[in-house]
Order: sequence, then structure tokens, then C-alpha cells
Amino acid sequence: ADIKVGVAEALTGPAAKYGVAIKNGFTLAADGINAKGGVNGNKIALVVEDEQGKKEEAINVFKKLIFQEKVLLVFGPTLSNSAFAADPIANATKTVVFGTSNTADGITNMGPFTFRNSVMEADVLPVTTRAAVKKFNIKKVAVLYGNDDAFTKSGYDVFKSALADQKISVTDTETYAKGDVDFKAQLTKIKASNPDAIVCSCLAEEAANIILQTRSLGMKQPFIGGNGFNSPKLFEIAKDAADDTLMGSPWSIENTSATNKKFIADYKAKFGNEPDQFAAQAFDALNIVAEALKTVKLTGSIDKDRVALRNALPAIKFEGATGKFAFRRAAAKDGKEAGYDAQQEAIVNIAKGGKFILLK
Amino acid sequence: MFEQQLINALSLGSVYALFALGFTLVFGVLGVINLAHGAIFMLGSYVALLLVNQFQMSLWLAMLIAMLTCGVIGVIVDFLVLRPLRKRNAPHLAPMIATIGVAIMITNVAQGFFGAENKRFPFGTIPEESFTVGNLHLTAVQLAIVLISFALMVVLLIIMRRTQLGRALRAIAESPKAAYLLGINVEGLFLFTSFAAAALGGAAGVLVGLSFNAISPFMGQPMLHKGIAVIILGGMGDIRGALIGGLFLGFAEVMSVAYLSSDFRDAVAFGLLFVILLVRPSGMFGKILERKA
Amino acid sequence: MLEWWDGFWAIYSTVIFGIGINAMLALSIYLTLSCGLLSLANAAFMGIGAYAASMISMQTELAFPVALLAAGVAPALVALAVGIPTLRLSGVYLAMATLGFGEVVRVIVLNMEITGGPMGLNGIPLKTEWWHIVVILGITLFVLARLRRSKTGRAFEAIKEDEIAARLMGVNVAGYKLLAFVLGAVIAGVAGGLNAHYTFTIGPGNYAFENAVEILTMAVFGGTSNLIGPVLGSTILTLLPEVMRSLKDYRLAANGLILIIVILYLPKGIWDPAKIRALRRKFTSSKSEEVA
Amino acid sequence: MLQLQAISKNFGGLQVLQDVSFTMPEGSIFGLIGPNGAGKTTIVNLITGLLRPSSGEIRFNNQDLSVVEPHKITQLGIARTFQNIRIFKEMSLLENVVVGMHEHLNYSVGSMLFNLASFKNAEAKARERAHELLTWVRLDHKAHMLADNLSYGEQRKLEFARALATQPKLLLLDEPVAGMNPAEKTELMAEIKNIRQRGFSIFMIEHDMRFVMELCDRVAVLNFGKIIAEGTPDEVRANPDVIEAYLGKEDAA
Amino acid sequence: MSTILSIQNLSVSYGHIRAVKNIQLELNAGEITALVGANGAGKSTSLLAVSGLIKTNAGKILFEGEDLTTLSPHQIVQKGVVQVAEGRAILTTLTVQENLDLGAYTRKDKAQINKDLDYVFHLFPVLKNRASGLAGNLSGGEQQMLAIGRALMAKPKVLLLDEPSMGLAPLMVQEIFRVLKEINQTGLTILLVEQNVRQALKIAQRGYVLENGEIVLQDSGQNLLNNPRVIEAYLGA
Ligand SMILES: Nc1ncnc2c1ncn2[C@@H]1O[C@H](COP(=O)(O)OP(=O)(O)OP(=O)(O)O)[C@@H](O)[C@H]1O
Ligand SMILES: Nc1ncnc2c1ncn2[C@@H]1O[C@H](COP(=O)(O)OP(=O)(O)OP(=O)(O)O)[C@@H](O)[C@H]1O
Ligand SMILES: [Mg+2]
Ligand SMILES: [Mg+2]
Repeated sequence: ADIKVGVAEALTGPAAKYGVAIKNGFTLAADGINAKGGVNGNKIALVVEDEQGKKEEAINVFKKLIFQEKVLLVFGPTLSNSAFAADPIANATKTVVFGTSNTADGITNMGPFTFRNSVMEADVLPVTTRAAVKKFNIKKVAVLYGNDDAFTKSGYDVFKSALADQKISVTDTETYAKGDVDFKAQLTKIKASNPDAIVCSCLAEEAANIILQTRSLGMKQPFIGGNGFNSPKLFEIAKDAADDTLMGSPWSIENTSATNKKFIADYKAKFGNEPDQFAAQAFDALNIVAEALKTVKLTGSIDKDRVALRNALPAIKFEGATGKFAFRRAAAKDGKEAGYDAQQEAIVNIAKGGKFILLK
Repeated sequence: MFEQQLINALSLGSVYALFALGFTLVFGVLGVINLAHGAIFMLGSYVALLLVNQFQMSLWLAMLIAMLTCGVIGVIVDFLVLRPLRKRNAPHLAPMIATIGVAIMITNVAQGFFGAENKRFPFGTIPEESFTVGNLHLTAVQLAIVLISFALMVVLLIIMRRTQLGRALRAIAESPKAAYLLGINVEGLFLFTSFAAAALGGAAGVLVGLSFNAISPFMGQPMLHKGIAVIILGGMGDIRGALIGGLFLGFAEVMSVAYLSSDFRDAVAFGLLFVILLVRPSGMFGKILERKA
Repeated sequence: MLEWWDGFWAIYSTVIFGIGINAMLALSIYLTLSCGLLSLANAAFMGIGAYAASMISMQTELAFPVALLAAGVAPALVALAVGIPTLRLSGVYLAMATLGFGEVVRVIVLNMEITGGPMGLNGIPLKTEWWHIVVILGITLFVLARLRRSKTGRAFEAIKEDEIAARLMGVNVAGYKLLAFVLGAVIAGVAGGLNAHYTFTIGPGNYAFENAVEILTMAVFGGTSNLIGPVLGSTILTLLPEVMRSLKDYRLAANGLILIIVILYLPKGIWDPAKIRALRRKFTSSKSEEVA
Repeated sequence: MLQLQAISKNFGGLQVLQDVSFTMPEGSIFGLIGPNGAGKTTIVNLITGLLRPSSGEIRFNNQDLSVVEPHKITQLGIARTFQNIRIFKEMSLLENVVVGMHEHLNYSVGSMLFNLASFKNAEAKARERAHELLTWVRLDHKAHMLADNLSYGEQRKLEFARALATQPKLLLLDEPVAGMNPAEKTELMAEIKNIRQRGFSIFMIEHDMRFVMELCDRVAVLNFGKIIAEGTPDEVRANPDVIEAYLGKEDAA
Repeated sequence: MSTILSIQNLSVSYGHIRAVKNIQLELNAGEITALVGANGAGKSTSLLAVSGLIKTNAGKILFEGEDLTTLSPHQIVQKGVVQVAEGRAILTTLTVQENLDLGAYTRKDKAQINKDLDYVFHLFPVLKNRASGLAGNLSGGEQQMLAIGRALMAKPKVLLLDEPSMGLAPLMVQEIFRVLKEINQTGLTILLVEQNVRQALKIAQRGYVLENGEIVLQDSGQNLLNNPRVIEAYLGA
């Protein structure tokens, strides 16, 4: 029988640019698995629903997938804020919820059925910062981040403590809001504070614009960014203005492992553009689940199978497009059992000539 | 730094003003808060992008066609949506809500067509480098936006104040019935206004798309918020108000970043708006005219 | 049958909760509209209510009714303070001032520690049950219905029609406007409190411009000439995306189209008593012709 | 009962009223006439509190009105009609009139919410009285129609009924018969006499001389913001200044 | 006398209220025709129908042989049928001068327009003094003058007047009627709706009486003035 897998992502609305890439990643993975005969002879059937990046919609979609479609597990939702609304539903019904793009703190504290393979900024940013400091001999930085978005704000929090740990002084901290396109006021202020580099917790599109506007103000500082930078969009928009930007992530388009090369080639062939990290993480996520399913004997009783999957997942070790992967149990909070975060190595990249290459 | 911030404020303010001109025109004449103006603005930049990308068209030609396309869409929206509502004597909120529907549709269809990601004009469409005087920087597009928005305002002002067309438009704005009695082709001018406003919106879209490299189906929404603030600040339907209001908002935002904190940029801008309305209940240029009895 | 219901309820309970909450929000804006005030502060009031109630639930041992009470009182106090200077603005200027106020509230919440900044508050206990919503919506409808038939309702309507004439009929215009504004804030705030306690999480983005406009849309779509309209409008607009799910990527376009078409043919909203009367007349007269 | 003392009013640079003073005794019908733009409506706006005088004092039963809010002025017993008709168009005729009784409907929030007897009685009485007033102006048969559907003249009558509903002691009428034909005017004249009989005082702006001459006890003439004559109708009619500025030869004859 | 405008079997309703029922009315070129009737009789409705501002249910309105019911309001004005509507329809946010300029919206002959403007200022000197002020700040009577002046600026062939003397001081009423007579003598056809029945019938060559949406009487102005039914119902005691 088919294994029904729920996918609840933002396919319309402003978060769709991530949601659509994620959906593509899943589709590619499912096709790959099914082409090889599925898992233990069972094909994977994706049930895709649009949660619009809204919390009420996420709850509705989760309920629909869990109660009506009776899916084995749910992937998603796209945004951390939606996850805080929807994940409790999954946990209450003892269904695995697997986030591939939720990076906020506390997601996996919502219950033991919460999993994610999205790397947390806390695992990546300190490494990136350290590498940047070494490379450019940085003493003081300015920081810029989006303050009305859970992802960019938590990235900022991590940067802040990493910078404090590494005793880098901060000359100026500036923020912007979703939808802003003009960052010159902040950048002019940053320019006046004369930092050695600019630390930026932003998503790729904003980052690209910020970089372009920085250059147009006559500033030459390197940028240090997080996961958000890891997208071909950065170069589509900023091209080589983005040179000397450092970014750390487990996944790199330059990673030449066989799995990754095949992933990138297949993705391009199927969707006509280059994958980003969101697609890669989604691709891996479904493969991780497939690995786990290989060890599970499905009974046909959905409740039992869901729990069996949950019990099988933590033990999975996997090497995919994003490299070596394992789960790491999150620290329990308030006496509540917690779920599982990702345990992965970050690769630090530097932008050169309009693409990221591994920083040596 | 202050001088650079002045330039930043001027250029940001001009962007707002440029967007607001078409927006305020529709309100001024049709009395409709056209919440689809943001969507039309967005469409303008996509049309030009498509032409430049697919047909290697020169930017200026692409911009012209984008304006025409948007204008035609404006006319279609007026003809299919706003006009029937006028005919049915709809209550004043109905057209605004209908334009929300239009905005949702256009945005959703644009996403289906062009995808959700941000796009930009190809490199080299316009000169990238910025003018540098001493320590001050201004890009060519920024300069163009400043000049164009001032020029457009002057042109529109002259039309509205000095020509019979302008008087007719203002007559319609106040009372279509009275305008009819004067022999004014009211419906024709409504269509004309919708065309002009949408074309202006399209032009704004192209320029903003060029200047910020963030063309996306959702680019109209934040601009719409600011646009509403601007036209209210300036006085609804007032052409001067759109420019002054835009510049005011630009300055408020930039200066609050420069001298307060970027955390409160929007709060300062909207808070100021709030305060200004308390002092001048009809905006800076709004006419306070009420015969009491 | 029972089983079917259980399944249905499991899937759609949140949708149905949403209808109730949205109905309250639409009614809250109906109230101010009925007094001629185009106020778009209701999303902000909803947020203030939601945050007040959630913080009580998460940080104190107080009972749910206390949290809901706070969800009503906190926005009422804010409305009082904001309303006194703002309510003399008219039309779109009031709309803008109230939107501006909403924006200020959003940015403040965004930058405060205790509200969780952009992350918002997470892990809000699940406390709202279906009958809470039914009872509170019922009370709201009852009070508003009684109000409509009283001198207060008439005063609201008179103010909407002609403020100056109303004033010279002895109506304390400023006072009644403030009353409508504050009552609207209470309803929106309680709706926010209820909503927070079944969605587990709230954030500053939930109460922004789009939400304010959405609330207005529901009310106008349904019709604002009486209480049925807002309830009907919110019901339909809450269900619509659910019903349209099969259209996938273009369902929002379909939503937009339906919105336009309904407004075109029913510019006073779906529930337009005059139109319904006319239809009935047509119906009965054609019937009587048959008889004759 | 009503006393204006040295009232002046400017709009920006425009001086519309200059040192206007007159006294209106209780129970009388007082007429104010004058050319268009003389400032008559402005005086009514000042009395009802919609405008505030630039200088001078308005007293009603010895109370200074210049600091009282408009709705309180109505509650003190002053009602008016408008030159440019301001009825509540989307309300029925009956409701229009009941709004006028706003201040006289006394019931508690509790009785309103739970439809108690005090609420029901008050509302029923108000409706009854509204019908009565509508009958007076011969509009009772349209009581449940929307006011918007009335013709111009009918709207004037509705406004009249609505003003009476506030139970005023002093009624200010701004051109009550504009737009009515002579027969209708005659009718209204009878009604106004009737009202005065019941103890109302009436302050009236009117351009119809027949109307003014027949009804008013005293008449003041305003020209360019100044009172140029005051007296009985006959005195005023004979005043050459008034003929020159306002009446013209024909009507005087 | 040639008929310039003829209303044939005209009916108009508001929803289910029938305001005008199958009326016949003819304007002779160069004459003043008065239309009188009680409040709500349907006078304004008839005029609105002629100007195309309200949809007719049945009937024709022929102007110089052409049916106006198929034209839109601005085309009707272009043909030369101009109305001074009830409630004046002054553009309050425009200046007095701009209102007058717009009166000539359908015309191009600059020189003649300026002459007509002088004529209007000659008729109503107040307007000249207030030319640059906002029309909304004029008093009621001043606005009425502006409305008439503005209509004259269109150089109409037929002028429809809905209660032009309403709200005017006696001196002004005389003035208006004098002006109407004067412009009529320049050859302008006028349809005059008036409550000031006596004056109206005095200057009108012909008159119609409308009751409950129906024409009940039609005769020369002089005869109507002496008609007992008219005296009783419209001229008062
Ligand atoms: N709000 C205002 N701003 C400026 N001028 C005004 C205002 N209100 C009235 N006026 C001017 O004041 C003068 C007096 O106006 P008012 O309406 O009192 O005249 P009136 O005597 O009632 O005339 P009518 O008989 O025509 O109604 C007019 O010239 C008018 O233009
Ligand atoms: N907009 C409307 N909707 C519905 N009914 C209307 C409307 N306008 C007028 N009526 C009705 O149509 C009838 C004729 O009205 P009309 O305005 O033509 O009268 P009139 O003869 O001009 O009266 P008046 O002398 O009072 O101005 C009246 O009974 C009136 O109630
Ligand atoms: Mg007056
Ligand atoms: Mg009439």
C-alpha cells in the first residue's frame, strides 16, 4: 500500500518562495524513492496542502492531514511561527511532525513527536564568525537584522552571543522590517561607525539588496551571514558585489559528494533552476524518513504505525545532500518531553566571482 | 553622515511620492481607495522585466509598454468593477473592498506566472555605479526617481489647477451629478483617470523595481501601506500632498533610523502621522471646509 | 452518525472556532461602522486582548474567565485613551489614524521582552472550548441586538447619517462615538483572548494591517446594515479558502474573484434587507398574479 | 428669553456679523430677514453652538450659551431646522422623529437589555408621539418609508416634525417654507400659529414676506452683518432702508 | 410657434413608487413654460428625466426631433438642454470662477465665453466680488445665483430651472424673474418649475399643472392665473 506523507507548506503568500522550494525537494525525493520501488515495496504518496504561512491555516491543514488524510507523518510547516501553532496538534495525536525549515528556539520543545533537520543557527553561526575573524582579521563589526521575523531575529540572538564570546566589539546594531527594500539609512549609519565587517541575519533576497546598497554607498566591508544567505538568489541579485561574503551551512552547492551532485543535477533537470538549502533539507528529510521506514513493519493501524515511525527515527544516521546527518535529542524544558534537533557539521563558504566556494 | 541621510531621505521620499501620485489621483477623482494600486504597481515592474528579459527590449520602450499595459488593466478594472458599482450607487466602502479582491487576484495570478521569488532586471539595464560627490553617493535610478516624481507632480498640478480638464476632474470628484449637468463626460473621465493612475503606478513599479532589485508578487503590499499613509498625510486626493507627504514619510523614516533607532522606524513614522492628523484632521493639504448648515 | 461527527469535528473544529472568532471581530467593526466610524484599530485591540489574556494564562495561576476579562478590559482602557483625541477625525482620516495606532502597537509589542518580540508567545495553554465561543458570541449578538432597538442604536445611526443634525437632536455625539469605539474594542479583545487559547501561539504579525483589512472585508462583504451581515460574511469568508482548497495554487485568485462578484451584485453585502424585501415582494406579487 | 449682545463673527478675514444685538421675548414669534448672505444662518449657527462668536454673548433664559456644547443646548430647549435640509436619509420617517426625542427617553441599560416594561413603555410612547407629529405635518402615511424617498418639500416638513420632537421651548426655523407653494405655506402658517398657542417661542428666518408679516410679532432686519431695523412687521415694512436693501418696491407696495 | 422640446408619454418610477405617470408636455421655442405642482408631485423627477439623470420607464423626450432618452447626460448638455437642478449642485470645493468656467465646459469659443461671463457678472455682481473664493462659502442665495449664472455660461437652447427663486430674498426674487424674462427675450426657451406660482405664471406664456405625477391642467399662463382650481390649490387665499 502507499505510504501517505503529509506536506504542509506555504505555497502561496510571501513565504511561498521557501515553501515552493521545499515542496520541490520533497517531490524530487519521493520520485527518487518510488523509482527504486519505494520503501519495502510501498510507494510514497505525498499529500500536499498549502498553509499560506498563517497560523490558523497551519492548524487547519495539520488537522486535515492527520484526521482526514490519515497521513503517517506531516512535514512542515514552513515558518517557525506556524510551527508553534500546528506542532502541538501533531504531538497531541502522536503523529510525527518533521520540520525542514523551522529554526527557531523551542520548536522541538513542543513534544517528543517533533523532529527537524533544519540546522539551528546556534550550530553554524559561531563557526562562521570564527572563520571570518581569522580570514579578515576582524576586530569590530556592525550588525543588521530583520527584527520582525522569528528566523532573522533568532539568528541575530545567536550572532550576538557568538560575537560576545569571541570578544568582537559591535560598532552598531540596526534592524529592518519585512518588505523593506531601502536599507540606506541603516547602512549610512553603519558606515559612519566604520566596522571591519557587517554581520547580517537576513534572508537571501534582502541580503543581496543590502549588499548592493552597501556597495553603492562606497563601502567595501565583507559580510558574514547565516543559513539565510545560502541560496542562488544571492548571486542572481547581487552577482559579484557579494564577493567576500562568508556563510556557514551544512549544505553547499559546491559540495562535491555524489549524493549532492546528483541531487543538484536532478533538481535542475526537473524544475529548471538551481536548488537552495530549503530544497536540499526537504530532500534529505524525506530520505531520512524513508530510511527509518525501512526498519519499521507497517501494521496498517495508523496509530501504531505513527508511533513506530517515531520510535525508529532517532536512531537513523544518514548521509545526504546536506552531508552527514544524525538526530540529537533536544533538552527537555518545563518537565515536558522534547523532540529531536539536527546534528550536522557546518561548512564555511566564501563568495567569489558570483558563487560560494568552500573557504579553505 | 547627515548629508548622506538627507539624500537617503529625499530618494526614499520620492519613491513614496511616486507611488502615491497615481494612488491619490484615483482617490481624488473617483473617491475610491484603490487597494489594487499596489498590485498594478507590481505588475508594471514584471511587464517591463519580461520585455527586457524575453525580447531584449530597451528599458525605456519596456517602461512605456508597461505603463500602457497597466493603464489598460486600470481601465479594465474600472470598467468591470468600479463602474458597475457606481451605477448601482454602492455604499462608499464597497469599491474599496472590491479592489481588495482585484489585488488578491492579480497577486495570486502573478505568483502563478512568475513564481514567488524576488527577481531583478538584468545587470547592465541601467548604469550600476553611483554618482559620488565627496563622501556622498546617489545612484542614477535614485536621481531619476527624484526628478521624475517632482516633474510628474508639477505636470499633474498644472493640469489639475490650470486646465479645463483639471477643473472637470475636480468637479467629478465633488459631485458626478453636478458634473453631468455641466455636460462633462463623467464616465469617460473616470476611465481616463483610471488609465492615467494605473499607468503612473506601472511607471513607479518599473522604477522601484530597477532601484531596489526586489521584484516580487508581493512588492506592492508594503508600498501600499506607505502609500495610504502618504496620501492621508498629504490630504486625500491632493497632488501636492502626495509629494510632500511622501517626502515627509521618507524623512521621518530615515531620520528616525539615523537619530533614534531603526527598531522604531515604522512606529515613529506612523506615530507622527497619528499626531499630524490630530493637529490637522484632513492632512497637510486637505481642505477643511464644512458649511455648518 | 456520531462517528462521522467526531471525525468531522476533529478536522474542522478549528475552522468552526475561526468562524465564531471572526464573527465577533466582524461584529466589533460593524459596531463602529454603525456609528459612522471607519476604525481599523480592531486588529490591534484583538492583539492587546490576546496578549493580555495569554500572559495571564502563562504567567499566573488565574482562571480562564479572568484572562478573558482582562482581554476585554485592557483594550477598552486603551480605546478610551486613544479614542478621546482621535474620534473627531472623520472617514478615511480616522481609518488612517487608527491604522497608525495599530502599527505603533505592533512595533511596541515587537520590541518588548515580555511579549516575546517577533517570536511572540508560544505554548499558550489550550483553554478555549466550543461553548465558550458560542456563549460569548451569543452574548455579543444579544447585546448588540438590544442596542440596535434602543435609543443608543438610533443615536449611532443618526450620527452615521449626519453628525451635526444628530448633535442638534440632543445626542452627545462624542460620547456615543467613544462608546461604540470602546465596546468594539472589548469585543475584539475578547475574541483575541479566545483565539489565542486555541492556536497555541500569538505573534505581533497576527494583528497587523492585513488583519485589520480582513476584518473590515468580512463585515462589508456580509453587509453592515444589521447583525446578520457580519456573521454571515465572516462565516463565508472563513469557509471559502477551505472550500476552495482543491483549486490549489489559484485558490486565492478564486477567493478574490468571488469577493468581487459578490460586491458587484450585492454592493451592500450579502445580507441586504432592502434587497431581500424587494425579492420577497417580487415573489409574492408574482404569486398573487398567478392566483388572479 | 433669548438675548444676543454685541455679537460679532469673522471667518478668517471676512467679517460676517458686527455687533448684532436683539432680545426676543418669551412666547413670541420673532422674524429675522435680510438679503442673501447677510449672516442670518450664521446667527442660528451661533445660537445652536455649531459656531462660536468672535465676540459678544448669547443668553438663553439668562444662561450664557457660548460655553455650552451643541447637544446640551438642544437639551436646554432650543431646536432648529436647517436651510439645506439635514434629515437622516437612510432612516425611516418615524425613526427620524424618534431620534429627536433622544433626551426624553429615560430608561436604564438593564431595562433596555432585558426589554423591561419601562423600556417598552418609553419606546411605545415615543413612537406614538412621533406618529402624532408626523400626522401634524401630514406625513403619517409615509411613516415607515425611508426619508430619502421624500420630495424636497416633504423633507422640510419632516425636519419640522423632528425639531418639535426635541420638545423645545424655542424653535429656530431657517427658511421653513422655501420650496413650498402658496397653498402649502398657508397650511404651515396655521400650524405654526398652532404651535405658538401651545407656548413655544419661535425664531424664524424667512424670505417670504407674506409669511413673515402675518406671523411675526417682531422683525429684525440684517444687512451686511448689521441690524438695520427692528420693530413690528408694519414698522419694518415701511422702513425705507429695508425697502432699499431687501424688499424692493413691489413687495412693499 | 415651433415645438423645440416635447415630452411624450413619459413615465418614471423609483423602485415601485411611480413618480411620473404618462405625461405629455411641449415647449415652444422662445417661450417660458411653467410647471407647477405640490411637493412631491413629480416636477423635479420630470426635469431629471429630461437631463438624462434618471432612467425613464416609458416615453420619449424629443429635442429638435431627436430622442434624448437614448443619450447620456453630457450629450444632452452638448445638445443645448441645460438644467439648474434642485439643491443647486454647486461645486463647493471649487472657486466661483471655476464653477463658471466649467459652465462653459462644452464650448470652445473663447471670446464669446468671456462676453457671457461679463454678462453673468453684470446680472449677479456678487459673483464677481467673490470670484476667487470657494463656492462652498457662499450663502444660500448667492449659491443660487451662481447656479443660474453657471447654466447661462453653457449658452443653452433650452434652460430647465428647478425652483430658482427658492431661498432668495424678495429683492433677489424680483431680480431673478427679471433676469429670466430678460434672457428669455434673447430667444432662450425656458422650462420653469416654481413654487412661486404667481410670479411664474405671470412671466410664462404657458403653464402645466402636475398632480401626483399626472398633468391635470394646461393652458396659457394668464388663464391659469385665473383658473379657480389653481387659485385654490396653489395661490393660497
Ligand atoms: N464657514 C464659512 N467660511 C467663510 N465664509 C462663510 C462661512 N459661512 C458663511 N460664510 C459667509 O458669511 C456670509 C453670511 O452667510 P449666511 O449663511 O449666514 O447668510 P444668510 O443670511 O443665511 O443668507 P441666505 O439668506 O442666502 O441663506 C456669507 O457671505 C457667506 O458666504
Ligand atoms: N430618490 C427617490 N427615491 C424614491 N422616491 C423618490 C425619490 N425622489 C423622489 N421620490 C418620490 O417621487 C415623488 C416625486 O418627487 P419629486 O422630487 O419629483 O417631487 P417635486 O414635484 O419636485 O416636489 P418638491 O416640490 O417637493 O420638490 C415624490 O413622491 C417622492 O417621494
Ligand atoms: Mg441662510
Ligand atoms: Mg422638486
